[in-house]
Amino acid sequence: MIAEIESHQIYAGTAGILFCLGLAGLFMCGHFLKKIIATKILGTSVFLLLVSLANRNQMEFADPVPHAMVITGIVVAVSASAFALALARRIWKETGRSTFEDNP
Amino acid sequence: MSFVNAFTIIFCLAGAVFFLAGTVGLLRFPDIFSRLHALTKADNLGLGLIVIGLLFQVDSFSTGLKMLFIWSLALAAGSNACYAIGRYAFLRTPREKTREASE
Amino acid sequence: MNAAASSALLAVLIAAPVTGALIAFLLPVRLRATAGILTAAATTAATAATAWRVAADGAHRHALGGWGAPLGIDLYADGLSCVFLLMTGIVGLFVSVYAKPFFAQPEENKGATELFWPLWLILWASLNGMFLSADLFNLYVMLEVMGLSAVALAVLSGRPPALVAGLRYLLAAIAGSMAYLMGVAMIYGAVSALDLQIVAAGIEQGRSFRVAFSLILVGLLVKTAVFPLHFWLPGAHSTAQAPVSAILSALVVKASFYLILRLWVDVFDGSVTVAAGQALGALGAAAIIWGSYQALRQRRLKLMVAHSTVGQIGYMFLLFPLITVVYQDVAEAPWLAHAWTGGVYQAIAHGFAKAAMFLAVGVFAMAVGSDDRDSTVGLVGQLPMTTFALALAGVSLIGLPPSGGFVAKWMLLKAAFTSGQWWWAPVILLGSFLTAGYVFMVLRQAFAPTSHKIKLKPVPRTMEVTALVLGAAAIIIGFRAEEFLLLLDVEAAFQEPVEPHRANDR
Amino acid sequence: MTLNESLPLIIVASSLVPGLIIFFLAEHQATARTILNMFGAVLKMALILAVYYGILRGNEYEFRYDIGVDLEFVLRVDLLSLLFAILSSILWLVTTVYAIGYLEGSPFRRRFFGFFSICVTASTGIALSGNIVTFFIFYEFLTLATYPLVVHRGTEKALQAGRTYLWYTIGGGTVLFVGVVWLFVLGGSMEFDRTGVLAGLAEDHSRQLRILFWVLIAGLGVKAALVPLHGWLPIAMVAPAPVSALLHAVAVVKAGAFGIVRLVYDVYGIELADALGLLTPLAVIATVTIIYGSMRALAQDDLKRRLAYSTVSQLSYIALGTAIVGVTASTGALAHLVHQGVMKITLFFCAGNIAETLGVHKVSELNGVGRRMPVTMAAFTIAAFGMIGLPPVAGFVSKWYLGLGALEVGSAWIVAVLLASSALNASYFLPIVYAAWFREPDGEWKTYRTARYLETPWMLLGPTVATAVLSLAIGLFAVTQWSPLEMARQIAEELYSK
Amino acid sequence: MTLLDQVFDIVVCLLLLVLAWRTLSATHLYQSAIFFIAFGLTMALAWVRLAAPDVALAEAAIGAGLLGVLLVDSLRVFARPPETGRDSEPNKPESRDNDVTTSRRRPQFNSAVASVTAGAGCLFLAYVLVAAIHDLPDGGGLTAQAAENLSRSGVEHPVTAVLLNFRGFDTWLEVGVLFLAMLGIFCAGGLVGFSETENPDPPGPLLSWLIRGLAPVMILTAAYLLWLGKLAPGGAFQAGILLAAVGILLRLAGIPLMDRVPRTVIKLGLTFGFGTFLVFGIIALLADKAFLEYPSEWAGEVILLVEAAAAISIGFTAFAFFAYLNSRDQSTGNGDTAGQPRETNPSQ
Repeated sequence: MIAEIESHQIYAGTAGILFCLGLAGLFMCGHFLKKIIATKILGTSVFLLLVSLANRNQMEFADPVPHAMVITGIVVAVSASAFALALARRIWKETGRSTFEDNP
Repeated sequence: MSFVNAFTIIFCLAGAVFFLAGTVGLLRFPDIFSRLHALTKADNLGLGLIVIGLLFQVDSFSTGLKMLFIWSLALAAGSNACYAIGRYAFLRTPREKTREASE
Repeated sequence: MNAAASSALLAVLIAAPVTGALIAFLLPVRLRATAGILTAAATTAATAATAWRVAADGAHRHALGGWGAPLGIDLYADGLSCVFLLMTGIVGLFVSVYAKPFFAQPEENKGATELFWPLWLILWASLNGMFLSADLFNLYVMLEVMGLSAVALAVLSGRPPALVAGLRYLLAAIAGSMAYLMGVAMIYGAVSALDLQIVAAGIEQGRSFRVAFSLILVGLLVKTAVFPLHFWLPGAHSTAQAPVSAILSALVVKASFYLILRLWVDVFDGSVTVAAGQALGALGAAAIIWGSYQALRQRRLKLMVAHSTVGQIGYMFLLFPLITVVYQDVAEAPWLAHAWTGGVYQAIAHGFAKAAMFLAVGVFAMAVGSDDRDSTVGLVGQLPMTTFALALAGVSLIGLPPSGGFVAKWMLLKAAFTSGQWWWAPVILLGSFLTAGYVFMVLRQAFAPTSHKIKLKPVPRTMEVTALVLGAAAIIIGFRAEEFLLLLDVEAAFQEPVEPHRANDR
Repeated sequence: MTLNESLPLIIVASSLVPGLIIFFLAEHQATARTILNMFGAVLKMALILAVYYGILRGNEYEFRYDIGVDLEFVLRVDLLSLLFAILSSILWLVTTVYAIGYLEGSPFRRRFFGFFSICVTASTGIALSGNIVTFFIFYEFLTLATYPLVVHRGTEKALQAGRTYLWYTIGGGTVLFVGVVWLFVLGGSMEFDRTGVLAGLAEDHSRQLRILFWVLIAGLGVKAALVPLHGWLPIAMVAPAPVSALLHAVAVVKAGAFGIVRLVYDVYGIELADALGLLTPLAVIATVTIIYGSMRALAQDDLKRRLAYSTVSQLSYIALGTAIVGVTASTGALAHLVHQGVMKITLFFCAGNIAETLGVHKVSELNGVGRRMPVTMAAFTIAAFGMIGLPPVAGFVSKWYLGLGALEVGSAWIVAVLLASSALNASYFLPIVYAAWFREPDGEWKTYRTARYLETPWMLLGPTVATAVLSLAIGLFAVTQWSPLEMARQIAEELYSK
Repeated sequence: MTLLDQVFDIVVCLLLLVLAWRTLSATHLYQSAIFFIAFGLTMALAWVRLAAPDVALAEAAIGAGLLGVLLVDSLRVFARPPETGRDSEPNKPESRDNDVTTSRRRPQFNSAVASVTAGAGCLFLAYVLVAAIHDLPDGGGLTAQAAENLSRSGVEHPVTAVLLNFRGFDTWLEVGVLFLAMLGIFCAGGLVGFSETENPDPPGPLLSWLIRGLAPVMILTAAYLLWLGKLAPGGAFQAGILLAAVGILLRLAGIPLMDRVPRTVIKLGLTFGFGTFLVFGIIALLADKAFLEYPSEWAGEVILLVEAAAAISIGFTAFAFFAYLNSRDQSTGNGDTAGQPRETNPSQ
């Protein structure tokens, strides 16, 4: 039974679940840091899907385009998270707020 | 089953046992210092055994060198991390607790 | 100019602002403004040249890096993108002219405002990239560049409310792009191509394609701040400084609208259903009502104008239900031309009007010190030009003739009637009625003469003039829509039928 | 662009350009402002007369400009547009003189005169507009231009009046917007000189055309002050006298009435309107407005509010006239368009004079004012007689023709309405006249504005006398070739011959 | 697909899901940071299983490494409450954006109902998504086109060819995003500048000895990775982050590095990679070629040059991320740093 599930299908499925987990985390968690982590998980899930769909048919080498896209995506996602982190730290230092709700 | 494969399996199994010991130590030991102790010692040795075990499977000499180089890096990093955490924990714990721990 | 040179223009549109940004970043602070304005002028000139070439001999395509479509990335400019490029050019140039004296004022110069020019020029480059790029993943990177630079600009002043609103905007932007990228990943997995035309050819009917497209759509809706997903816009646009909020409201929001329009018509026209069109229209209608109603209730001018943006975006989305109908060929649905031009014209007119309004409110806030609604009493005496600019922008937003807004609303209404979807007409009218409410509320304050003459801080004249020119632009495009329509028709996407697959049951 | 093509544009621009220049003049440059205004007014009148002469000799004046997909900005001169254009240009000249005198030394005159000339541009534009789109553009433009004038004084009451004025006019404008678009969808760009278009659609769209007619009437009714939509007119009286004189007696209100005339005669065509049975309900609404306006005028103690309500009722004569099928009735209605304008502006000038010189606003305080200001009260009396419909003054002529037209078509109840309204006019005008001439003044008059020999500065008295003489002259020389009645008859004949 | 592979894959996937869940639901911030780093490393493992070594390198270096360091460093900030002395208590009227819609928040309906509905929503979305992914038709990928153009791209390794030649425009923008993020951090940080590290206790002798010994080795490895990019997984990004790691370790060992670097060098360092790409692009345009089109005969050399520039710039920017955030924050009050003496203002 297990034999015929391809490895890429496992990872693609995990990517889907991770995406929803990240989305839920983004809306449910209050703290800024957690929201930033949630966005990074969201990103990672998308890249996981990209690469897992790519290696469905192995020719002499895996499809390089998704790999390039994912590397670019990771760097972009990390830069955005770093910027969000800087903002969150500054908000904490200025106003002591660590969530979007008004009561800190 | 050629001699080389058997040799690799034995060493890898030994390595795995040491890793297991390290993890059990991590779970069972009472305070931070003993856990650090268990982890760094056991895991480094376990890694060494696995690396030696795999040396025979390797196809080119340079890959072998690289694996040894990785092992030495892991050793340096592991011990340093253990030292840093230990020092941090030591500076934080109040005076009498350390005396009581050292008796 | 031969074909190669004119197609190179497309790359210049992105390279020029970035070069300007880097030079501005490396220059000492006092030279940055002049460098910035020069780059702005150059970019606008390049935009005009591109529009001229496209109008003259059809769409242009520029293969980046010399590689073809499937592997490399293409820049593609047709009528629709040229129209949005022109708007970005014109509004961008005048906002740059406005920004130079604005940031020279001491109290506006707090925080990291000397980074305004590099950030603004990179944002401009990413806007041009959004309108030109014909590659799904490249559009994602452009979206991120645009989002990051927009948030950086929004938090320029460093004030806590701006920081909090900026973070909320950033997280929303990231979430939106990730949803978009998820959709793109699924599309690439299925069609293994990223170029819009190849993807359009490879799309077939199927549930997974529809899921992919709805993910892309939701992602972009978050970035366009349509009604339920607009929570981040009012805070970000109102706490930003005047030229920045003008850029955000007039240009940044339009880029993701343009992308939705491009994908809806060019790429996913096969898997788009009439119900989806009506749903988008309903979202637009809700946005109109909610945004305009909220704008009426705000105490602070900038918040009011920001909420008005949420409202006006709703108008643009009325375009989708009108063009997504089951029909065979263009002749059978004559109203397509109207709907199409109306929606795009609304975006352009709103761009000019909203930029003028934010710049005018910026002048008020700088002169009076606070942008509270009651503090602008009797300003027409001392700041006639700015009040006039606000009035012109207001007229265009409401859609009174002879403004651009009027032509847009006229065409949307006409399309609504001829296509039999009459239920959009009351929404359009209620929207312009509410808009009239808050525009005249501000004007009434400005016109009400007060006994005491409040001492105003002197405001540099160029700021008032730029606001007035943008306001006048919103009115002038109401007079001459002919050329605009000719430009829009180049490779107009609505020529070939947008027929969602008939059997809606699948 | 031949001369014939550009003339209508120059006529509209002749008041727009001075207006815009005035905005950029400084507040203290009063003389420059006056010269500009005068030059603009004289130029406009001269041009209109030249065009009138040209029309009589039969050449065409049309300016066409393409805005968008099917939006066309068309200015065309025909006899009907000339009638309204002449009226607004003459009265603009007179009112400018009056306003210069009236606002002597008051603040914000630059803003006043700027928006004043833009309003006149809008009303001229409405007169000369060639199709429904241009008409709508100028119609909305008029709303924008009049708002600053209504709130000119800046008092809380003025602002309040401004807000109500806005809600009514913007509301009306939006409803008209729907109607215009709907009309556009049905009949394409409704050029005013080709009226048969809608007739073709009558068979299958009759229900739609009926609804559309009432939507358009609702849109136009706000400005034409038909009963349920007239609320803004009395409140807007808080504006300075020249504003209420020109705008609320001539420009804004007439725009609405002119709109209804265009709608019935040129857009729908009188036969189609009659066939669809739209005319009788229109007549009923007009009658209700006439009676209601007069009743309310009776109860008003404030002179300007009484005049406002009388405007509400007098205006509906025009609507009533258009609702009666027949050359004489149409002539009566079109003539009343001019007559009512001239007479009403005289009354508002008189009210302005009294308020400005004696500071008297209430009707009850008017006892014996005739002795103090004989010339103004003489003008008031002439205009009042005209309103009531006594023979020598213009009002009588139009009411006479309306009555005749009603009899021709056999609806006697309209004659009864005319008689009743004349009686009501008498009941609210004659007491003023009587009190002014035959009552003793109760106490000394406080004078605010004096002039060496005249009762008030010549700038105020001159225009009042001029318009009074004009309304008398129109009444006396109605039969001659140059009178508005003659023009009205030519338009009516042309209408029914089409 | 042997049984063992599948079991391993399933274990890795389950581990990923559990780690993600624990990161988000951890009560204490410190726990979620550590779980996040663990999640990053497991992710790297997953990339290896999916035969994507480049991505594994990038994920481990940038995803788990750089972001992990920034996260742990941020914990230090969030652990300490902001000095109340500052005049920025949250309810100052000016600082509260009195936007009528957000200030009157809906009363927090009890979290149980919220989490249940959200959970149900997510489950449904997960089901729809997984089902949609499951029956995605197989597109076959662009491997064929990449293979036939590889010879003309000047490098042997396909991923580097795509990254730097076929889709060079994306990579240029990506280096731009890094530069942009740095500008953003300057904006958020209030533009004070780089100063010595804020670490409370001085580093021990062992740590500084190790780092001094390791630094040259790491720089060498970075260069090796950069060179390797032509023929095997490696390249600009991984090498760049390694350089950044050297900087971060030195800074942790008490050598702040940044405040001795003059401001113009900092600005040049930040724009070097982004600028070089641009310069080559413009040269191509002037030579009547497409933007970022390398001359085919010596495309390899140009790519290496551009990649080296990008690596240095990425390393510098990533290190600047950490150095700027880690530097003692002299900005007082709410962002009115204009009053601050701007001795080392990075972007003057």
